[in-house]
Amino acid sequence: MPAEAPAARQLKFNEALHEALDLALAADERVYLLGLGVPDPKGIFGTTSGLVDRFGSHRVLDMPTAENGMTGIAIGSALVGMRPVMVHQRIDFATLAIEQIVNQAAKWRYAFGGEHSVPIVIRLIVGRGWGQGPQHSQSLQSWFAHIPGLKVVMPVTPYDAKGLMLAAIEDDDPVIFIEHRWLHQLHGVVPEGHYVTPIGPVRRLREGADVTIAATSYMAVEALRAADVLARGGVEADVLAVTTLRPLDASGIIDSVRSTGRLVVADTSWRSSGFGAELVARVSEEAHGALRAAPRRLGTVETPVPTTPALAQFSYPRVPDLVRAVAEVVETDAEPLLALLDPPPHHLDVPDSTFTGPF
Amino acid sequence: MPAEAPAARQLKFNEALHEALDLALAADERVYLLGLGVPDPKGIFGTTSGLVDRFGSHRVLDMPTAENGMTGIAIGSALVGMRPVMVHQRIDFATLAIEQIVNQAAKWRYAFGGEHSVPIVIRLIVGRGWGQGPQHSQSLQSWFAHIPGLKVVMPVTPYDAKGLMLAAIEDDDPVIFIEHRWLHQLHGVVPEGHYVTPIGPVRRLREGADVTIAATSYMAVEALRAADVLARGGVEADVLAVTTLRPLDASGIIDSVRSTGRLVVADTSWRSSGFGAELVARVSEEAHGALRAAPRRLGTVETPVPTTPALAQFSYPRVPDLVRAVAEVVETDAEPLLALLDPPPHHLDVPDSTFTGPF
Amino acid sequence: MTAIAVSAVEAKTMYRDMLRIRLVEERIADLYSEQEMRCPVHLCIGQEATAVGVCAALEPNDYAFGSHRSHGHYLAKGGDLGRFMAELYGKATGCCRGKGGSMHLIDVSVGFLGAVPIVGSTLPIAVGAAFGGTFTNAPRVTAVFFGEGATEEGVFQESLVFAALKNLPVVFVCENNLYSVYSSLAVRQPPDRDIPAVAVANGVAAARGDGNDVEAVYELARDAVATARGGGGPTLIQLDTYRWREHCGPFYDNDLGYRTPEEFEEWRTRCPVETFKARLLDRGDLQVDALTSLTAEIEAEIDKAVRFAKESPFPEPDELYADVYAG
Amino acid sequence: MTAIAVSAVEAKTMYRDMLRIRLVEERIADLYSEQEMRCPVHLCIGQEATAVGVCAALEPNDYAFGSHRSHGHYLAKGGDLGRFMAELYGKATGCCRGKGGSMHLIDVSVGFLGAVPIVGSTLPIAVGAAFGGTFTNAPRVTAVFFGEGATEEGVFQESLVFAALKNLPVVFVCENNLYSVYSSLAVRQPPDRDIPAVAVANGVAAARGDGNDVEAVYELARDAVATARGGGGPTLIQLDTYRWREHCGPFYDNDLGYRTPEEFEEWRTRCPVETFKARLLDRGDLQVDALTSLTAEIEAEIDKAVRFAKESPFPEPDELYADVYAG
Ligand SMILES: Cc1ncc(C[n+]2csc(CCOP(=O)(O)OP(=O)(O)O)c2C)c(N)n1
Ligand SMILES: Cc1ncc(C[n+]2csc(CCOP(=O)(O)OP(=O)(O)O)c2C)c(N)n1
Ligand SMILES: [Mg+2]
Ligand SMILES: [Mg+2]
Repeated sequence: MPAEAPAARQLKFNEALHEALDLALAADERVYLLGLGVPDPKGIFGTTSGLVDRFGSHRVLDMPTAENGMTGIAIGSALVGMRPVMVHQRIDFATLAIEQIVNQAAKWRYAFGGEHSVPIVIRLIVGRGWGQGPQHSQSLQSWFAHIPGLKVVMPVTPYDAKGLMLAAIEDDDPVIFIEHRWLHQLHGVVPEGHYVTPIGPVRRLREGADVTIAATSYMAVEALRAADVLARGGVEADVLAVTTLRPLDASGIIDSVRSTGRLVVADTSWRSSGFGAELVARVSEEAHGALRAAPRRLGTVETPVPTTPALAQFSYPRVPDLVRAVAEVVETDAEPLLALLDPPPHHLDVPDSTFTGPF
Repeated sequence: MPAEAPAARQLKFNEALHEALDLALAADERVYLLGLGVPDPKGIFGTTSGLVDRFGSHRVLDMPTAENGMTGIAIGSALVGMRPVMVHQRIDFATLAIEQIVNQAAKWRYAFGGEHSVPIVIRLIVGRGWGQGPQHSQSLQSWFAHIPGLKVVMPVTPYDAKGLMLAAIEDDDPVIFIEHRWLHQLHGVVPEGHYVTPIGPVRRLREGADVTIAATSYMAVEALRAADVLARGGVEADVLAVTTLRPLDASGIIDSVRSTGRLVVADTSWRSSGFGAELVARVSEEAHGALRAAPRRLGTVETPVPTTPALAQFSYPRVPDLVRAVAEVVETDAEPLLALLDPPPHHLDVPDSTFTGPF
Repeated sequence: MTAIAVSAVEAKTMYRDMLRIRLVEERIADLYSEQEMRCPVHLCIGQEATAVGVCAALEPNDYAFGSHRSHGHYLAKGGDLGRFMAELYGKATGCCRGKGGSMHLIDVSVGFLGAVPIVGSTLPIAVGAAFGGTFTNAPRVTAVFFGEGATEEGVFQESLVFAALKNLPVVFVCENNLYSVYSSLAVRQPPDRDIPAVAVANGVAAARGDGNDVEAVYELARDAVATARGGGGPTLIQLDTYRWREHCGPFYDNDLGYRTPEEFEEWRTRCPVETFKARLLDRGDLQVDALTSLTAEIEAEIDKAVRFAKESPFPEPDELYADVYAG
Repeated sequence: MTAIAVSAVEAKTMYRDMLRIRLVEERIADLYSEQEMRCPVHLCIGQEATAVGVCAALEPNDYAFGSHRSHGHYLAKGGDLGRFMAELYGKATGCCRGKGGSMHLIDVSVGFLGAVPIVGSTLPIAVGAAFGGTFTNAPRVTAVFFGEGATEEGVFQESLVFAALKNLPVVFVCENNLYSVYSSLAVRQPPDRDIPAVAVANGVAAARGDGNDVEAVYELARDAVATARGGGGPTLIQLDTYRWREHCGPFYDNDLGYRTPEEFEEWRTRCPVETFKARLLDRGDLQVDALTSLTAEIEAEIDKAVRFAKESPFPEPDELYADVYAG
């Protein structure tokens, strides 16, 4: 991680992505952006706003609603030297494009003995809240993380949003870049100009000696909130964001567990056969001896996410759930820790009160 | 499991499936079969042969090469009371149908507050060997096992092929029924007439006190072979076939691990973010204290499966790999156990010597 | 095509149904800022004629399927208004018990079998419902509503081909409102693409009409439904129309600049509700003095539905776990 | 369409190329039972004219993509025969270093950018290669070969629409051999489906011709290629033809009964290689006494390729891990 600028500039996550895309388009004429709404006035939650004016509609492109075909088209263009950055406003829409992503993009290089690589970035956005409901809220990272030939990243901080986007675009392999809708508005320090966050290592967001919390995407934000409370209660959490899911470099987690002896994993998707299982399994295989308590896994409740906030509020693990899980693995009473919590916001279906729907 | 018939009748796995389909078609006029080649002369590896003559082409149907649309069509027919049994000759082709399977079939009942269920069976066949190559050999059970609303089964024995098929057809929910191409020719006892294997519990294939081997699909066959050798070396393996992957009833595995203290998991797919991770994670969470050694996970090598047998032979875990893994978890020397192995067959890209290609 | 044969009563009903949809949508728009309907809404203001004209041609036990923009389809098919409103408010009394929201609507009792927000996905499901019907003795007609954007999905062709192959009683209703979100047809489809011709080339009969003229819609639909019911197979009808409000949400969005004020104004003068009202008044099928009470009646019905929705309880927490599986 | 203008030299080359493909495929059939080519093979015997006629119209640095049945396409585009044979034998010297087998063929040096066995999947990839070309100053023509079965996949329409939308230099080559595996067109497509009309309705020009007449194919392809190269956009050509051997594997499969002996015999009399030979002899473009040496020359080339394949080493075990990622 390069040293931060002295007068640390703050950007939102979506602004950081915008800056990365802007830099990449300016630096490399092979880069182009593709997706439903990319050049439209809303600009993919602000991440592509105005880029069409700067780079033209041949490089900042809308497309037909034809996810599978358009993915193939992006792949084909990559075979002849382009570097497409494609986006789907919900991961759920990309279920139409699985054939091209998983059979073609992921395997092209291998199947053809290394003749061609497929340098494509596919941005997939995870929806949450405000009645996204069953078909606009999935978080299918475990699927992509299962497939050799794909790289899968899920940035947490604005810093990494920019750094990993630049790394993904410069990478010669297909990179699945998963963004959580609730991260887009969060602030963080983002240096100006070009830098990359290497695809690979986990990112330590907070240091602590008592318990390892390994989390993906928005759950890392919740983990930081939980860690604050835990610290006030005397429990120091080592908060690790797993920002590269494939190829997974678990060494950071394993090292942490070797020192804390305790593990809580928090993922943005369902537990069963989810990415959290991989983290628990890796630690269990490689650091069984170091684990002083059974590890715990948090994820969304094992149902489709309902639309009504009255139920959806229970779908997602929150700070209290993390606190409880940590209490369990550090073998302490959860109640005093939970007593330290601020009262929850009235509405749990929005990231913050500035969010007033509809999307 | 009902008592076996006294003069135990043997059938092949594909014959057992055929019998189940035949019985279901005869018993319930809402059942129909759908898929590329279902009524053709090869009859989906013999599993549907001749059924068109008995039940007519309106109930034993071919279809256009349009996997996504045809899945939607099957779903729509289920909404109005039919019970389609769809088949894709390779799981890889079903990647085109993920949208309908995962967004629609899996969520219809929930999203609409229980108004309708979607009683559909989707058979997916896993290819292996004889140059199936990168796009005809995937085994994506972990994807489906991740999705609430789906049930996922992978029978191992002919007995369960029939019993689980009948259970799946009679089930009111969408069931993903995954068949391994290398199981189709294996024999086993299959009672005549109607019976079901309940969706849920793991199936104990062999009892043993020293180590738990939990395996899916064809890997359970390899596990039995390994267990034979291990027994000759004095290591008794408890071999459990995980035939229902979702909803996962891990109690059988956990009970076994509580008594053996050792776990080896073997799955037909890649390890990373695979179904094996779920098994290890579940045991680790629920029986951490019982585990006397780090668990081990076997799966296919983390590459697409190459076509040439010269390389594909190394893609899959085999008996020696299982023996080595068991030796590790029971903390014994592998060499004496490996010495007990028969020499491997000359060709490792076919299930047995009767298999002469091309598919 | 036979001559228009809509009785005064039928015409008045169609007018009423359109007005009702309009007023419901406007009420939603008014109430949305209260932030109690916490789900995305895709209003169909400006497009009422398509839903009403098509559903008028269907029998009550015929089937219909919708998409993300299906308030009108649901209501025109006879879906319960109270349960609809309650669904938007996320209540236990909603048509999906709160689990679906605006983007998942269903009323099985009137044959409205479902609307879902993945573009194009009800196309094959509708064809499948029609196909399922062929196994019984009582095949019904199935209509499926979708936007012109949905015709870009490959599953559109897949659905056409199978419907034609099996000669199924399906009416494909393509509402061409020129936009997919903020994207004009020009950036999505080649200028010479002709959706009815795509249908015909794939084996499905097709026609095109003015989607803002409810009688024209009715006529096309009636013929298509008659063909389907008579064993003549599927038909696609393309209905040209226009969405007035923003793609998703309660407001106008002409300030965004993705469409011109002229275009918008032109379509607004072609308001399906107002133009039909004028025609009916002209014909004498409707009397001016009946209008106030008609509106009042509908507003009262909407008041009641909103009250029902607001007063209904939220689902109990353990409902979260219900209905993932049937068993 | 302009008159046929194939010189005697060109004609002889096309004949030679067809004969070469035929003899290669027959050799594979002969050798397959040795069980050393351990991968599925989909032979194109009977369909040689489509590959040769189209590729004759392409420049060497134009692009082509194929499918599961692409031995002919690869060879007609100029793909290396030795590396092809070695690929079927799973050898390190194969065009995919053994990792692809018969169903994955590539020879980038002659613009054959790839064939894959998922039906329809190279359609959009080919369109994408053409699209990628528009970013540079040297756009090339891209041809993509696919069966009539592939036109049932939704991605077919998606590919047409984008090619038309961006006016891309693509030639869609649909080889209609009447069957998909053992399934006749009748169980897959409605009788009045018209594939060229589907293309046209989606904005792509189209034509149809005799896929067993290499000159007819050449002519259609030449016009399509010229249109594409001249900025006139994409064309689909449907070529009617017939597969002689089993869907997958070396044998005949008429015993299975999924097609009639009469149909088979009729198509066999329309052998693309034999009929063209007769025509050339007739015209005097080819001399009878040249035939034996032509065949001998090709057989010698094939002998050499087979020898190369058989003698080549298998890839080293650690090749298993190579090329999953570029970096
Ligand atoms: C498969 C898929 N892709 C993208 C979207 C995002 N989306 C929601 S509505 C919509 C517009 C579709 O346009 P059209 O079918 O014309 O319907 P309209 O909104 O105009 O009524 C889009 C692209 C989606 N819901 N599903
Ligand atoms: C998506 C997908 N579905 C099914 C298959 C199985 N399959 C392999 S070849 C083939 C036949 C396709 O027919 P067509 O496109 O006409 O090509 P032909 O074999 O006649 O040359 C099928 C269905 C596949 N490979 N991919
Ligand atoms: Mg539209
Ligand atoms: Mg064919």
